[in-house]
Formats: sequence, structure tokens, C-alpha cells
Amino acid sequence: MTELSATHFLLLSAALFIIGMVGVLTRRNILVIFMCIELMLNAVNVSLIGFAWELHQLTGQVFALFVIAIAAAEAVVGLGIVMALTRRADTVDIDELRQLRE
Amino acid sequence: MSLQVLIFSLLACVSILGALGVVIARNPVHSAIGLVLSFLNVAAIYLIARAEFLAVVQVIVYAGAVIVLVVFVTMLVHPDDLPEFHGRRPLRIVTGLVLGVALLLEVAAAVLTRSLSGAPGPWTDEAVAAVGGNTQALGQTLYSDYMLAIQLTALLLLAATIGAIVLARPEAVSERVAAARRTLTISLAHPRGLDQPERPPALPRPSDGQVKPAGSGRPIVLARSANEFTEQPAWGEWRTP
Amino acid sequence: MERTVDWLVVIPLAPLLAAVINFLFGKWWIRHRAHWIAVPAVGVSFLTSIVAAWTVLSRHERLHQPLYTWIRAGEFHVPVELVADQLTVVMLLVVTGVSFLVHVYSIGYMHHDPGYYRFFAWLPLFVFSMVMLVLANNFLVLFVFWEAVGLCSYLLIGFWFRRRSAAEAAKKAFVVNRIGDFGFALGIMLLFTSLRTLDYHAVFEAIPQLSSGTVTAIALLLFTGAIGKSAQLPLFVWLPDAMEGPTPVSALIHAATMVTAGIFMVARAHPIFLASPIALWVVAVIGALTAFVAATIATTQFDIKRVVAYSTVSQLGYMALALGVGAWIPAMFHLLTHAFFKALLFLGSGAVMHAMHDELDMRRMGGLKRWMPLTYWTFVIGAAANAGIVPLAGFWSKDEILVGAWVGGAPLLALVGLVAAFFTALYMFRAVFLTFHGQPRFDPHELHPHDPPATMAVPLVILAIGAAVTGFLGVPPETGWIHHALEPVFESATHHKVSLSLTLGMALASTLVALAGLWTAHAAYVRGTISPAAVAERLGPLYRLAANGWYFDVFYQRSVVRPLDAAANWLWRTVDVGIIDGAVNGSARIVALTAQMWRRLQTGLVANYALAIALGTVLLVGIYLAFGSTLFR
Amino acid sequence: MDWQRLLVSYFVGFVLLNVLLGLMAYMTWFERRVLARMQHRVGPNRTGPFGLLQPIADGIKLLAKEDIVPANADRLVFLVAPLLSFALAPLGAAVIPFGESLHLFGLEIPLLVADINVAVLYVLALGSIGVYGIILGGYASGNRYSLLGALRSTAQVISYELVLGLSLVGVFILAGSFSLQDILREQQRVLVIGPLTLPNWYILSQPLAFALFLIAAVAETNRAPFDLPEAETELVAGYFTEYSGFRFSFYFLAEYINMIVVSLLAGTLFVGGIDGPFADGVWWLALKALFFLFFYVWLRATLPRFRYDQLMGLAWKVLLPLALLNIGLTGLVRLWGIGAL
Repeated sequence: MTELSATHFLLLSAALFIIGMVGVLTRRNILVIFMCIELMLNAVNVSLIGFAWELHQLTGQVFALFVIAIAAAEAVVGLGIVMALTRRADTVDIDELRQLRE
Repeated sequence: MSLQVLIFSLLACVSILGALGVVIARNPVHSAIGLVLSFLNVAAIYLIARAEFLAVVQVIVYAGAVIVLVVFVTMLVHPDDLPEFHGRRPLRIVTGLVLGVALLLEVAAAVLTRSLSGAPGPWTDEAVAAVGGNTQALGQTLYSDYMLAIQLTALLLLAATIGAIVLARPEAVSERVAAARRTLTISLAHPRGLDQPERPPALPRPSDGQVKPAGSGRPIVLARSANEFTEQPAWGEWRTP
Repeated sequence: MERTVDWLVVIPLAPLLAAVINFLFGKWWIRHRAHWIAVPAVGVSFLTSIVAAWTVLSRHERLHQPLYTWIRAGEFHVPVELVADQLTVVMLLVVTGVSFLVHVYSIGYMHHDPGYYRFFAWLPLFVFSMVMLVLANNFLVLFVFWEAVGLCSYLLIGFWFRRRSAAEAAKKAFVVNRIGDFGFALGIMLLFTSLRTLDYHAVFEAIPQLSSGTVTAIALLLFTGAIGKSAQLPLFVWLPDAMEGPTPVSALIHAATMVTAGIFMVARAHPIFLASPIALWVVAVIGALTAFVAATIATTQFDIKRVVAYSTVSQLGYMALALGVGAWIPAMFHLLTHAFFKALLFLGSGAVMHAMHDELDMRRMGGLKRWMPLTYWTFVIGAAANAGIVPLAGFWSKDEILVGAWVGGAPLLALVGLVAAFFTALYMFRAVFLTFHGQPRFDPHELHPHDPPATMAVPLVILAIGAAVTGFLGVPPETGWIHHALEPVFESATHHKVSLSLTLGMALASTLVALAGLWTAHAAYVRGTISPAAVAERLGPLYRLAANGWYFDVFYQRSVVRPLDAAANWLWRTVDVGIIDGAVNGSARIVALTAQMWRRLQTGLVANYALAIALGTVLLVGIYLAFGSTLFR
Repeated sequence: MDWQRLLVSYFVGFVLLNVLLGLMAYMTWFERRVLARMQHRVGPNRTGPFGLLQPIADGIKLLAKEDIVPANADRLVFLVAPLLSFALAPLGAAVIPFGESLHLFGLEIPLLVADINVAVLYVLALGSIGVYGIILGGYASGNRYSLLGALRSTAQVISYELVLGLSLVGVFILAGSFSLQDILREQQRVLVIGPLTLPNWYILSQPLAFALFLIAAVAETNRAPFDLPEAETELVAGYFTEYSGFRFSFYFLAEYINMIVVSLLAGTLFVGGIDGPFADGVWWLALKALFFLFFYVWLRATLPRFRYDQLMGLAWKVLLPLALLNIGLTGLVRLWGIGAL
């Protein structure tokens, strides 16, 4: 553990990912859940970068770039849905949004 | 412990603290601040891993655009009273925590007992420096090996943009058209647009305007040409119901 | 002699560009200026055609321009190449010339139509397709543009598609043409499988190698296509209905150009037909019968456009008769003169309709001569040319066909032609007298008929001059200008010696017949010495036979359309709804029943779903660590 | 780790920061004087010669004022937000090259704080983080006007940042690098076209990009005529309505520092930075930056404020397409090898 290695990155990635996951599982505000999902995506990027650095590869960075682009797209659409939801149901509490049941 | 590990640990700790802040904070804006903090530290960690371009992109896109958007929407959704509903579901919190700890233990076990095995790639620090830096190296890889992926991503972003615009539009034109259809009957008065080959017997020619009440009180709109009501609407006004 | 040039492509390209531009920008931008694009384009095409014709006819050389290779698959090799020989340039002149006049006429005729730009997109598109059909150098390209003109015809018949009858007529034309085209396509395939080439020259050179049975089959199949396109006997039913389209379309497509594509194709492929006497005989008989049947039907119609349409069918029959008896040049000669006088008749009736506010029934016209002198005189010239009155165009060409039939070994068919000529004169002048003479049978206070505006009048006058003088291209008979011009194309065809006495005798006979028809019409509709009603009464079943178009439509309706309808209905109600839908719905019902049991899991709470995902992840990773990895071993 | 280098960088950064702070103070004086002359007034002229001590007096006044926190404010965020704005503002200057390296005491002292590969993107990233100062400040005030001002400002800054970034892509394509030093080096080349000898400044090859950059930069720094977030007539004072004392001055000063940094950046990116006739040097950059600063003031004195929808419409419907057009054209030119000139 004296030299920086991919293990450090992986541990950080795991920690961030699991914090994000716990957030998704426990929070009720759809916006916070949204942020937690971003956190999980970001955690994946950390591990990708760590591998890329350790293995002298650029593939990891390329994939991280795509993840960022997709996260941006997801954010745009997700927030659009949130806007439409609040306009229609006037709430951001996922426990009150039960249309998926029908 | 080398300086590198020290800096890394420092940044990682702050990053994890920020992430915890996201989950724990009762106010979504505070969550967002925690998230930005976490992201900025992760960007700094990217710098350690010699991914300068990604670090900057991380800041610009994640911190600068995505989270700003989230904060923006947070404020738009309920500008006055941001809802604070954390929990009131103790069972769910406990389950979530248990699952999280379990997964953390599993992953940590897997990571710590393993070492990375894999052939090192060609992009050593010297190789990266030879093409001019991380950005140039990344660019060369992106626009040669990942050309199709880049184009698909561009397409995805375009689709997302359109989707977001459609989702966020306040009122659809089609609803207005449908509302008009419920109250109006559109009839074609052009002789060549009719079913019968003969000319119709003296159609009412409203001289005082276009709308004339019919028998049941429903107004009839007389079209002056066959295309008047079938013309494509102008760009941007059309949306399929 | 053959010469490669690079300007031949202008002839099809100009109208194509016009069509594309009008189609793309017409609706929003060009709108009522559409003719400023279409008319000059067709004009350019016409001028280029004149240059091409002059070059070909004066220097006796063929022009050709290779464009590109369309298909290259093994030995199947289809180059797109434009070729202009004597036959082609005559057709080109007819097509582009009449098209140009009709385009000009349409400016006035379609003036207030909401689909103005659409009209001026499809009309040039038709010109393009027709020109390409004529310029093609192999059967496949010919077939492609054969279909393309069919498509344009469909689009333009159904131009006022909001009118049910127009939509139906377009559909009918399309379906009936498909039957003929099916045979045509089979013929081309047979040609390719037996000769491995579709190029005109190669095919014609290789024809003698084939057995007579194959050649007959090929020729008959090709002629099936001509039957459909040129409205010959069993398949002529679509052409009268095609009059639902705008009148300029009727004039251009359904009189002057597209319907003659079948005649042109047979003339083009004359080496194949020459190799098969049976096929020639079939062509001649069908042609003669068509000429006769259509002429009798035309005599009983009251819709002015239908009269002219049946007249077209009849004249196409004459052309087919000429082809069948080996009188190739007279057939093309008649095609040329017919294009002029029939386009003139259609445009004239269009002018009448224009004046009468879309009235088509001749029983509600009459006495129009007083208000529309120009239309009247041009119409009379067209009618007389059609009827074969000396010295107008129709007389010379029709006479030559009859002479050709007489010496070509089919005197009986020549007699049928003579009888049809009597009816031709009768119906033509019946139309003239009913429309323009006598007392008006409409309210002159409500309608104010008048001669059309200049854009419509000028084409009428030009066509009238053409209808009057084009006949002299074939004077003196058998050695006229047109004969010399087309000689090189048909040099393989056998030539009959025609004696002067026969020519004169036939001319005298046909003139007498035409005058008899004229006299009958005059007696019936002007002087009233013969009562048409009484004649119809006397003839009874025969009259009804003719008036109902020899019951062809009824026959098709009963024998083809209704059984097909019934079969489709049965397939729908029994097979589709009963069996297929039943199976699908049944399985869906089973799924629905099971789903009812599962739906309790569906709480609608996203949090629960997320929890399930997380649980699954934890379990999967745990299972992997425990059993898949070496962690605990 | 090269401790010596780190120390030198630190020292340069320290000097630069102090120079910037001083400049920023005198920028307020400069603006007031110039504005006054343009409006036929005199401007501050009482405190010291030509009113030169006015900024110092203002600073003392602001620091001495009471720091008020509204009752329903989000206290922590309210206190931190202006610091964020102020702290981020001068960081941009770290990557701007002020000249070749200097040799002092046997040491090689580079005249820039950090030469990083992605310098320009770094400045843009700082700009995007800077938004938080505004939006959090507006939100934390617990005041509707502040929130609205913050929302407007955020939307504006994000939109114009997009234009800003895209307008620079043309420069990146020509220079082949994000590094400001590389861009500067490219511009120091001499361009010979026939009888003409021109500097290879990007204002000549990228005039459209330069115009877009200038407009977007003005909007990015919330200056007139794009100073919507602080529109007094509509929003009282926008996101810093509730701020007073030195926290208010932080916002105020951050704006001026941003102006200076953007001017320096414009000078470096488009008009050759330290490159100039006679002798290259930091004075040329200073002169160019001064011109841009004057331009800012000039705009404020001349143009009325935009309406909000016009402002956003301008960004998305005019500037963004133009920027994309510029990128496409530049790319094509580069592809066809004309860019090798």
C-alpha cells in the first residue's frame, strides 16, 4: 500500500458507488436519487481511470468520456421528466408516484 | 507512504465525505453541494492519474452543467419550500444500509485479495508526451478506434436534447388543434375537392366572414381552398398526439 | 453510322430538374409560379429534340450517349445509355412538342387549382419518363420507364384525389396496366433467359437463333404489355375512366404520348414480331377489333371527353392493325398525326369545359359556335382530321393503314377498318354538332361561354395547324418525307408493292365512308331527318351493348373483382379474424391470466424495484465470490 | 517532486495574486472615471490626486460595515457562497503566460504559475464552477428576488459559457493545442502573404470567433448590456440583494477580477498576448488587456440592457449557430490544408 496503485482507485470507486447505492435505496426525493445515480456513474469512472492509469491504456479514459456524455444525456432527459412530473403530479416524492403499477 | 498516496488519500477522503453529504443532507441543495465537492475531488484524483482532459471535462460537464441543472430544477420545482422527506421508512433505511455494507465488504474482499493482472498498454507517460499530451493522445484514440462510438454518442445527445425539449414543453399544439376540432366542423367548399362530379347546389357563401352557424348551432368553417386546412403547419408547431 | 454526343442527356434532364425543383420547393415557395420552371424546361427539351432530330435525319446517323452502368451482376449487365435513331427522334418530336404545348395550355387551364405546383411537378416528371422510355437502348430501361410513365399517369389521373371517382379511376388504370405489365415483364425475362442480353441490337441480331415457339411466346408477351398500355381490346377499360384527370393530362398522356408507348414498343421490337407470323396476326386482329368496338362505343357516349377517349382507343386500334399487317411506317405515321389531332380534340374539349364550368355532358351544351368561334374551328379541324376528311392529317395516315392491311394479306381486316372509319366520322361529327350547333341546351343567362385566354388559345391554334398539315409529311403515299425518314429503321421489314389504282381506290372508298358518316351525323343532329332515339330503339340490344361499352366493365366486375373481393373477405373474416387472431388473442389471454397472479409483486414503488436490483447485485457478487473465484479456496 | 519548482511557482502565484488584487481595486476607479468622462461628469476626484485613493477608502468602508445575515437564510451556504465566487475568480490568471522565463539569482523563473496541457479548458471549468457562487448565494438568501436573479444568472452563464467554449474551438483547431503557451507560440510566428507581413494573431484568422468570444465574455461576467442578474429595476439587485459589507464586496470584486482575467485571456488568445512590435513583453499584454477593460466600460456607458428572453434567444439562436458555423468552416479550411499558412 505504499505506492499508489489501481487498488486505491478501486476502493474509492467501491466506496463512492455503495454510498450512491445506499442513497438510491433510502432517499425519497427524486432529485436526490438522481444525484445518487450520478454519484454511482462517477464511481464507475474512477475505477475506469484507475485501470487506465495502471495499465497505460487510454481505453479506460475513452470509456469514462462516454460515461460522462451519457450521464449528461441522462441528466437532461431525467430532469425533463422531473419537470413534467411536477407539472402533472406536483410532487417529487417517489413514494407518491405509483403509476408504474398500472 | 509516498506523497502521491498521501494526496490521493486526502482527496479520496474529502470525496467520500462529500458523497456521504449527498445521502445524509436533508436539503437537496446541500446534497448538491456535497456532490459538487465529491466531483471536484474526483477530478483532482484524475489529475493524479494523468487524465487531465477528463479532469477538466469532469468539472465542466458534471460539476458545471449536470449538477447546476439539478440545482436549477430543484429550485424550479418548489422554489419556496424544498421538501425534506428523508426516511420515515425505517425498514427501508435499515435494508439499504445492510445491503450497502454487504456489497462493500464483498467488493473490498475481492479487491484487496487480488492484484491487477493484464498486459500494460502502449500509452506510457513518454508515449503520451510524444504525441503532445493527454488531450492529443485521447483525441487520436477517440477519432480512430472509437469513431463509430463517438458518432453514436453524438446521436444520443441529439436525441436527448430533443427529448428534453419535448418533455419540458409547456403546452402541445396538438391539444389546441384538438380543442378547435371539438367545436368546429371543417368543410371543403372547393368544387374540385368534392365527391360528386357535379357542382354542389349553391353552397352558402358567407360574405361577412368565414364562420357561419349550421343547423345544430355547430359552426361550420368553410375552406376557401382544398389545402387550407390540410396544409402542413409551420415548423415547430407540429406534434403528433 | 453512330456518333457519341454529350448533349442528348439535356432532353430528359431538363424536365427532371423542373419536376424535382417544383416538387421540393413548390408547396411553400414557388406555388403559383411553378410554370415558370416547368414550361421553360420542357421548352429546352423540345429545342434539343429538334436539334437531335435534325442531326439524325439530315446526316442519317444514330446518336448515342452512355450515362452510367446501372446494374453489373455477373453477365447481367445493364448500362443506361441514350440512343437516338430515326424512330426515336420522331417520337421525341411528338412527345416534347405536344408536351410543350400542353404545358403552355395548362398555365391557363389549371390557373386556380390549389395543387398547381403539384401539377407542374408531375407533368415534367412524366415528360422525363416518357423521353427516357423513348431514348432507352435496352428492354430493362424501357421497362423501368414504362412503369414510370404508368406511375405518372396514376398520379395525374388521381390528381384531384379528394374526388372519389378520380381516386378510383387512378386505381383502376394502375391495376389494369399492371396486368399488361406482368406479361411484359415475363416477356423480358423470357428474352433474357433465352438470349442472355437485353440490349436492342444484340437481341435483334440474335433473334434468328431462337425457335419459332419461343419467339412467338416472347412477341405475344411483349404485346400483352402493349395491350395494357395502349388500351387494346380486352384491357382498354381504364382509358375512358382515366378522363377523371385534368384535361391537359388526358391530352398529353392519354391521347398523344403514353398510350402510344405500346405502339412504339412494338415498332421498336419489330424484328421480334417479324420473326413470328402468329404474333403479327394476333396483333392485327386485336387492333382491328379494338378499332371497331371502340368506335361503336364512342357513337353512343354523351360525355364529350369519353367520346374523345373512345376515339383514342379506336385510333390506337388502327395503329395496332397497321403493326400487325407489317405496315410499320404507316403505323408510326398515324401515331404522329394522331398525336396532333387528338391532343387538339382534348384541349378543345378542355376549353369547352372551361367555358361551361366543368360541364361534360353534351346534352347540356349546344350552340356554342356563337360564343366560341376559335374553339369551334380548331375543334372542327381536329374532328375532321380524326374522321379522315381530305386533306387533313388523319386521312393520309388512316388511308395508308387500310392500304397496308389490304396488300398485307388481310383484306377482311381492311374492311373492318373501313366500317370503323364510318363510325369514326359519325361520332366525331356527332360530338361537333351536339356541342357547337343547334340551340343552347343550358341557361345562357347563368353561363357565359367564351373563348379561352391566350395561353390556352395559342396551343389550340398551333395544334390545329399541325392537325391540318402533318398529313402532307406522308404525301405522296408510300414515298413521302416520313417514309424516307423512317426507312432505315425498318429496312428489314418486307415491302409490298402498292399499285396506284389501289391507293386511289382506297382513298376514294375511305373518303366516301367518312362523308357518309358525316352526312349521317348531320342528318341526325342538325337537320333531324333521322331520329337518334328511334335508331337506338330499333337497334335495341345492339345499342345497349355499345352504350355499356360492350359490357367489358360488367364482365370484369363479375368475373374478376367480385370473386377476388369474396376471397379476400373470406380470408379476412375466417382466416385472419378466426384463426390467426384467435391464436394470438388466446395466447395473450393465457399470459394475462398468469400476469394477474404476478401483478401483486408490482407495487409501483420505484424504491422497491431499486431494492430488488441491489439485492440481486449483492447476491450475485456473493455467489461469484463463494463459488466462482478462488477467494475461499 | 521538485520542491524548488513548486516554491518558484508559489512565489510567482503570490506576486500575481497581489498584482491582480491591486489592479482590481484600481479597476473600479478606472471605470468610474471613464464612465464619468463619457457622461460629462468629473468622477471621483476628492480622495487623493485624481481621486486615486478612492478605492482604498471604499474598501475600508465596506470592510467596516455590518455583516447582516437574513433570518430565513440558509446560514452556512449564505456565508460561504461569496467566498466561493471571490476565491475562484483570480485562479484563471494562473495559466496566462506573461512572458518568457526570467533569470534571477541563478534560478529560472517562468513568468506563469502553471503550464498545464488543458489551460483554456481549465479557465472554462473555473467559469462553470463560478456559477455556484451566484446560484447558492441567491438560493441561500431566502429571498424570492435573489432566487429569481440567481436562476436567471445561472441560465445566462451556462448558455453563454457554451458559446464561449465553442467560439474557442476554432482557435484550438488552428493551434492544435489547449495550452495557452502553445497558442501564444503559434501567434508569435510571422505570416507572410505576398508583400504583406502580418503577425499570426488569431483575430485575423478567426474574426468571427473573436466577436463571439467578446460577446460571450461580457455576458459571462454579467456585465452591461447583459447584466440581467443584477437588474435593479426588475430584481432589486438580483442574487446579492441580501448581502452587505465585505460579503457584498466579495461579489463585487469577483466581478472585476473576472473582467481582468477575461481581458487577459482575450489578449492572449486572439491578439497575440505578449507579442507586439519593437519588443515583446508583458507591457503589450497589459496594453491589450487595458483596451478590453476600456471596452467593457465603454459598452456599459453606451448600451441599454437586454430583455431576458432576447438575451437567451441571442445565445441559442444566433451566437450558438454562428459558433458551430465557425467550427465547421475552420475544420474544412484545416482539412484542405489552407490552415498551414
